[in-house]
Amino acid sequence: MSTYVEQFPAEARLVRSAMYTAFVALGLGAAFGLLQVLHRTNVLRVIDSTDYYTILTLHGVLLVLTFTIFFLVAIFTWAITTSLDRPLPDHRFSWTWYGLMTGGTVLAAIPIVGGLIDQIDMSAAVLFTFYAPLQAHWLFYVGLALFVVGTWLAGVDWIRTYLAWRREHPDERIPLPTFMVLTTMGFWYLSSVGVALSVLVFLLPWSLGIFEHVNALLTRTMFWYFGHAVVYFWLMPTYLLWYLLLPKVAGGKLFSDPLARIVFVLFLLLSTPTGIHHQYLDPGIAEGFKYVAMTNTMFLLLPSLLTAFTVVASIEHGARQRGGTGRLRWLGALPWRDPVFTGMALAGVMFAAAGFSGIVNAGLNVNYLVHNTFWVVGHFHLTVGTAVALTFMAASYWFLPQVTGKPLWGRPLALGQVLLWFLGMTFMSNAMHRGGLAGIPRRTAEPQYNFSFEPAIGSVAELDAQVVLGGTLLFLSTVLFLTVVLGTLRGGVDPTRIPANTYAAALSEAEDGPRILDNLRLWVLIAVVLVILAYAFPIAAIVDRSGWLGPGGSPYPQVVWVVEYLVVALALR
Amino acid sequence: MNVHDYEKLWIGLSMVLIVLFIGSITYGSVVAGVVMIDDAADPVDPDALGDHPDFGDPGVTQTGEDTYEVHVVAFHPGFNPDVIEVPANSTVTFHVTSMDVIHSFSIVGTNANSMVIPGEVSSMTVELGAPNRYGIVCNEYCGEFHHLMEGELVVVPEDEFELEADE
Amino acid sequence: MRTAHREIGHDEFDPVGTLTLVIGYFLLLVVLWIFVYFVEFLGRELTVVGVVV
Amino acid sequence: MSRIDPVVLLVLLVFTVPILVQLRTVAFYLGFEPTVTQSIILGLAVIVVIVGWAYWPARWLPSEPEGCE
Repeated sequence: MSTYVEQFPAEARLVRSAMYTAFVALGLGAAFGLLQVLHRTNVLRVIDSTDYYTILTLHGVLLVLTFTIFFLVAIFTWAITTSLDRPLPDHRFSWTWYGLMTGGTVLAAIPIVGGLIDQIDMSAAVLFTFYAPLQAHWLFYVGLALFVVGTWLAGVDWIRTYLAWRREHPDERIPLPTFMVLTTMGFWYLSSVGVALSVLVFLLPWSLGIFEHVNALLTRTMFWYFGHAVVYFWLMPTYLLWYLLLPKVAGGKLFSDPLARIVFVLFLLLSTPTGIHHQYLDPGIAEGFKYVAMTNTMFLLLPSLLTAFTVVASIEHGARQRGGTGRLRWLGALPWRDPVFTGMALAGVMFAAAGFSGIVNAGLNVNYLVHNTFWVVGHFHLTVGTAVALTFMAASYWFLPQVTGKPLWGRPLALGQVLLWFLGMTFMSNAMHRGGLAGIPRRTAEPQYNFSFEPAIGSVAELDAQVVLGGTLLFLSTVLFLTVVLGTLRGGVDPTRIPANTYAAALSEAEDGPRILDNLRLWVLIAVVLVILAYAFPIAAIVDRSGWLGPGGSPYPQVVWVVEYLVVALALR
Repeated sequence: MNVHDYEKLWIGLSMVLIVLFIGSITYGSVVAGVVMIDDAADPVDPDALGDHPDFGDPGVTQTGEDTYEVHVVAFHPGFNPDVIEVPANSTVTFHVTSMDVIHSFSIVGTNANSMVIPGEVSSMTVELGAPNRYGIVCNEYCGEFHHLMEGELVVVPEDEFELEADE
Repeated sequence: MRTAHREIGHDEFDPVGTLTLVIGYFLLLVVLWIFVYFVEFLGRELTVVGVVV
Repeated sequence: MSRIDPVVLLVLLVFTVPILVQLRTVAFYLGFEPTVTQSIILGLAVIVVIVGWAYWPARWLPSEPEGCE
C-alpha cells in the first residue's frame, strides 16, 4: 500500500503535467468568465463589446476543452495504470500525445488572442462551436485538429496497456476503472471523427481559400454529431470519480459493479446518435429526424438516473458503516469535513438540478421556450461548470498528494472553496435559468435592447445582481483552489501522511454481472450501427438539398462587413 | 446478476419518467399542435437573395382574408425589415433566411424562436391575438456586432393595419 | 475523528435512505416538468402551429 | 456544545441557500411577491433559526448523538 507516485513515478510525472496544464486553463478561463459577467451586466467594462466574443471564445475553449480534457487524460492514465497495476508501455509515446495536445491548444489560442491585438491580422472569435461561415484563422483549425489527434493517441496508449494486460490475464474480468476508460474512448473515437472530418475536409481548406464556400448546415450537423458526445467525454471521468473515489472517501463500497458497467455501455451506445437534439430549431432537417434524436436523448436519461441511485447508495453504505442511522439522518454521519467528499457530493446535487433543465432542453418542442437563451448557459454551468469542474477540483485534493507525494495544504481552505463554488453557482445559474425564461439571449455582450425583458419573477436588475454575485464568488473560489494547489506544491514530500492509492471496492462485484458486459467489440459495433441509423439519412438529406459545399455564402469576417455595419448603424440613428 | 429490489423499483420509476417526457412531447406535437421548424421550404442561394422573388423584396404580404406572409432577411447585424407590422387576430407565416452567417429569429417572450441558416429558409406559422409589441433578437452569435441585432414585431388593431405599397 | 466503523455486507444493506432521496427527486422532476411544459410552454402566446409554404 | 458538528452545520447552511432561493420562485408563483430585501431578511431568519437550533441547549429535547464526533 503506497501512493501513486511511489508506484508509478514516470506516470505520476505525466499525470502531474496534465493536471497543471488543466489548472492553468482553469485559472485563465475563470478570469475571462469574471470579465464577461461584469461586462454583460454593465458593472465594470475593461473591454470593448466587440472584443467580448474573443474573451468568450477563450473562456469556452480553455474551460470546456483544455481544462476538462487535460484533467481527463490525467484521471484516465491514473485509472488504467492503477487498476491494471502496470505502467504505460512506452513513455516517449505518452509524452508525444501530451505534446500534441499542448501544442494544439497553443496553436489554437494564438489566433484567438490575436483577435484582441490590432497589429496582428488574425482572429478566431468563433466560439467553442465555430459555426461556419463564421471563419477563424487557419491556425485555429490546425490547433484543434492536433489537439484531437493527441487525445486519439492517448487512447491508443491506454488500449495498448490494456491489451498487454489481457495477454497475461486471458480470463479475468476487465477491472472497472479500465472498463470505464475503454467504453469512454469507444464513443470518443466514434464521435470525434465527425468534427475531425468537418475540420480537415471542409473548414481548414476553406480557411486557406481552397474552397469558396462550405455548407453551413452540414458542418453544423457534423459539429453536433461530436458536440453532444463531447459533453459525455467531460462527464465520464466525473462519473468515474463518483463511482470509484466518492464511495471510498465516504467510507463505503460501490453499490454495484455490474450496474456501473451497464451505465457505461449505455453511454457508449447512446451518447453519439443524439446530437441532432441541439438542432431542433434548425431549418433544413425534417421533424422526424428530430423526433428520433429526442427519443434517443430521453433514453440517455436512464444511465444518469441509474448512476444517481448507485452513487447515492454507495455513499449511504459509507454513512451506515460510519454509524449513520435513520431514513435521512445518516446524511449527518458523512465526512463533510473532507473537501474531497463535500465537493463531489455538492457537485452531484447540482447535477441533479441540471438534470431537469437538461430534460427541458432535450424536449423537442419545449425547446422553443429556451433555445439559445440564458437558460442554456445556466444549464451547462451546472453540468460542465459544476458537476464536472467541481468534481475535478475536489478530486484534485485527493490526486495532488497521490501524484506529488506532498500532503494536502490548507484543508479548511479547500472545504471553503467547494462550498463557495456551490454558493456562487446557486445564484448564477438560478438567475441564468430565470433570465432565459424571460427570453434573455446567451452569447451577447449587451443584453440591453430597445425593448425590455420581463422576467416572471423580480426584475432584470435583480437577475443581473445575482449573476454578478455568483460570478464573483465563483472567481474567488477558483482563486482559493489555485492557492491550495500552490500551497500543496510548496510543501515537502511526506508519503506517510498520504492515504494509499486505492479505489472503492464493490458490494456486488464484477463476477455478479454477465460476461457479455465485457464484450467491448460487440458494444462498439452496436454503437456504430446506431450512429449510422441516426445520421446516414439526415446527412444524406442535407447533402441532397444543397451539396457538400453548400448553396453559397461568403466567409465572415470580411472588411466589407464593417462598412456595412457603419451604414446600418448610421441608418438606425 | 443481483439487482437490489429498491434499485429495480428505481429503474421502473426511471422508465415512467422517460415515458412521461416522451408522452407529453408527443401530446404537444399531436394534440396541442406545436410544429417544429423543418425542411419544408426549398433551399435558397444566400449570395443571390436579391434575385429571389420573395427575399429580393422582403416584408409583409397578404395571402388570404386573415393570413399573411412575412419574408425576413437576416444579416450581420440586423433584420430586413427590422420592424414588422401585422394585424391582430391573424395567422402569420414567417420565412426567414440569412445572407451571411448563422443567426436566429427569436420573438422575445414567446415560443416563436428559430435558427436562421444561410441557404435554408426557416418557415413558421403563428397565430396572433390582441394588439401587442414584441422584441425580436438574434440569439445566435453572428459576429462582433451581434448584440446590436434586433427588430420589433408590432401587432396593430385590424382597423389600423395597412399593407405598405409593394412596388 | 472517525466514529466506530462497522462492516456492512451486501446482503445486510438496504439503501432505504437512497430510495427516499430518489423518490423525492422523482416527484420533484414530475412537478417541475408539468409546470414548465404545460404551464410555461404550452401556456405561452405565439406558438408555432404549422408551416404554410 | 452544538447539537451537530460545526462543519456539518456550515454545509447545512450552504445547502439551505439554493432552497431559499427557489422558495422565492415558488412564492411568486403562489402569488406572494416578496421584494429582494424581504427575501434576504426571511433567508437570514431561517439561517438564524437553524443556527439557534444547532446551539440551543438540548435540555428538554432528546439528545441526538449522531453526527457529534
